[in-house]
Amino acid sequence: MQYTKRALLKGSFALMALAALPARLLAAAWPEKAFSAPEMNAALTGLFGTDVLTASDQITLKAPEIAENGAVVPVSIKTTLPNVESISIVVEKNPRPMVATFEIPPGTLADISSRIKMAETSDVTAVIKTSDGLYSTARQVKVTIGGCGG
Amino acid sequence: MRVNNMIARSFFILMFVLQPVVAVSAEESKCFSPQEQIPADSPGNQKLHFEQQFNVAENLRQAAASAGAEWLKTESLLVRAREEAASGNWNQALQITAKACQQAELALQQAQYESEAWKSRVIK
Amino acid sequence: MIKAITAGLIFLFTLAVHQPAFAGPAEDRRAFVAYFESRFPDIPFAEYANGIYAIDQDARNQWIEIEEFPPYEFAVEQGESLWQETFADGKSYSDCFNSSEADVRQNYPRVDGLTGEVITLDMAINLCREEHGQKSFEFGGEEILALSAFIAFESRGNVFDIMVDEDDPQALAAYEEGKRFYYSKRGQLNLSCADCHVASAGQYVRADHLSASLGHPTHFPVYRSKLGSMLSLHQRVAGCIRDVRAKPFDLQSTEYRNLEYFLTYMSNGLEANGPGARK
Amino acid sequence: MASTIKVKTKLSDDVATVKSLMLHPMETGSRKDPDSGAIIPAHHITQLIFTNNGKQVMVANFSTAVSKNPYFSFSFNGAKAGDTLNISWVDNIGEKGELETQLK
Repeated sequence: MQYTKRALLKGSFALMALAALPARLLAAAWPEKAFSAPEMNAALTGLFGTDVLTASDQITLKAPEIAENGAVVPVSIKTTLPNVESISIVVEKNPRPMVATFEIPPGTLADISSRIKMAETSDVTAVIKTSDGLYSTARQVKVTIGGCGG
Repeated sequence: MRVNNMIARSFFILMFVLQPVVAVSAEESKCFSPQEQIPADSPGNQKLHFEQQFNVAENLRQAAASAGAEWLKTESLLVRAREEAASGNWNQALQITAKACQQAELALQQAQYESEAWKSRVIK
Repeated sequence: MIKAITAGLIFLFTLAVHQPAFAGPAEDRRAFVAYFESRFPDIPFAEYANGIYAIDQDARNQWIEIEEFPPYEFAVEQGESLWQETFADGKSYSDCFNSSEADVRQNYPRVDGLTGEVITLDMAINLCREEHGQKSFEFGGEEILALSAFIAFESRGNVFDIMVDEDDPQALAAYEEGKRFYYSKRGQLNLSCADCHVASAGQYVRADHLSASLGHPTHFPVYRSKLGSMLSLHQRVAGCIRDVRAKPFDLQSTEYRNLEYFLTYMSNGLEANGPGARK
Repeated sequence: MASTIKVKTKLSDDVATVKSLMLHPMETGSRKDPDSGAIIPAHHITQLIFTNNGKQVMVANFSTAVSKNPYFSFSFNGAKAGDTLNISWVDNIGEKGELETQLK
């Protein structure tokens, strides 16, 4: 697939056509409420029904101290907590803090990596949902205005 | 001491000798100073004034371009100056032209200086 | 006495005439490499092929993460299928490059024996197309970037050995022009390539470290995260020119090709390791 | 047409590590077209689903804040050589991508 301007235009027409359909037909379980929330608390409540997190040192969150580029920040999360149901990445200062959430069925390891966008310097929070609650750890990632770069 | 005096004196004389020449060439290709007052009489006069300055700036820009030394915004400044002139904002138009003109002049000086100066920077 | 002076003058004159041979490309390169070796004594020579990641450890870690699965792989894949194109006359790129493996990155740029022009890889791709009746690609466009990414990928590990024939006045002139471009200050900021990437290499420009010039061309084209797309060496140079607030030249202009010739010659001995991933 | 998904898998004992890369613009919906100044509508993957021999092993839900050309990696137990790994994504405007591969 090539993302030329034409493809984008085509995409926006498709969007108009699909706008009439109920959103759940597009992505059944996509947690829209959490993803559209403009604040971290609302984003957490939208996904988990609560924004109460318990800090845990059994979560390893790997992220750079200073992001080379806010558009591509490598993030890895793993945990030794038992009975993990999901892992979520939250960036407090993003316009919409909920970045991604990963459902972990039994047999899948609680160990994921991805690359995310950060609008500005912010805490990155890893939220682990287990069968008995929400656990988290956070670390700050600095996003700077680049010089010339690469 | 005497030698220094001689050099100073000959330099002084040289300046006198050269002055008329410099003045003539500067008349043709000197950039308009943004501080200079613009004649506020008839619009026709202002247009003439602008076109004159614009030509000076554009010629200098082209000279800088052919020396491979044009600066980033000189051309777009001149485009803006034209736009301002088209809507009769002569003061604006002249000020922007003066800025572009100064850029072109400096770019040319830079190129002339660099034609030798780069050699001193080669890692040895 | 007069004879002796004349002889002395002739001797000096001869020296002067032969001066270029003493400060020729080979001598330039030795001095260039020696500069960086004394500037960064802990960085092994081969590491310069990694650009800024030879110098900046925190950035290097992020780069390694990206290299886990670099986005340029899509371009390499696209380039591979483009490489397999058969032209209208039954020929293909292999015929132009004398290689079915596409492992030719390290041979570019080179100077054309007839025209004396510097031929870059991107230019060679288009020359090949034109020769076989195909429409040439737009420089900086998706196809040529994909093809050059594939060729770079297939050439990984091959060592650059760019030739500047000191008996070929055209090659020498192109080299000298590139060198002049490299060391000349330009733009409103009055900076030369060397000001940033020699004298200030490793230092901060706002929040970035400046890369060393040694190794600059080895990893191009690159996937630029900032743009989310591939970028050619000339596009990157144009970015620098703009950053010093000078008007950039056209991609594949004589200016950029000569500069690439000089820069790549300076990086002789380093491995071709493109395509790269950059912030 | 080449797939919009690239995958690399590694088996060690019965643990499969899956690394995947999707070709997708991941438009945030707040970026402007540099030429026209018009806002480029949001266009992003919403869900990325992995199944192994038909069993769901991962569902990843993405917002627009996952980087362009998204990368995602994870591991799961109970895998063996020859298993069929299926990867599929769907985005907010209903476009889809899919890839099937054998674990080895």
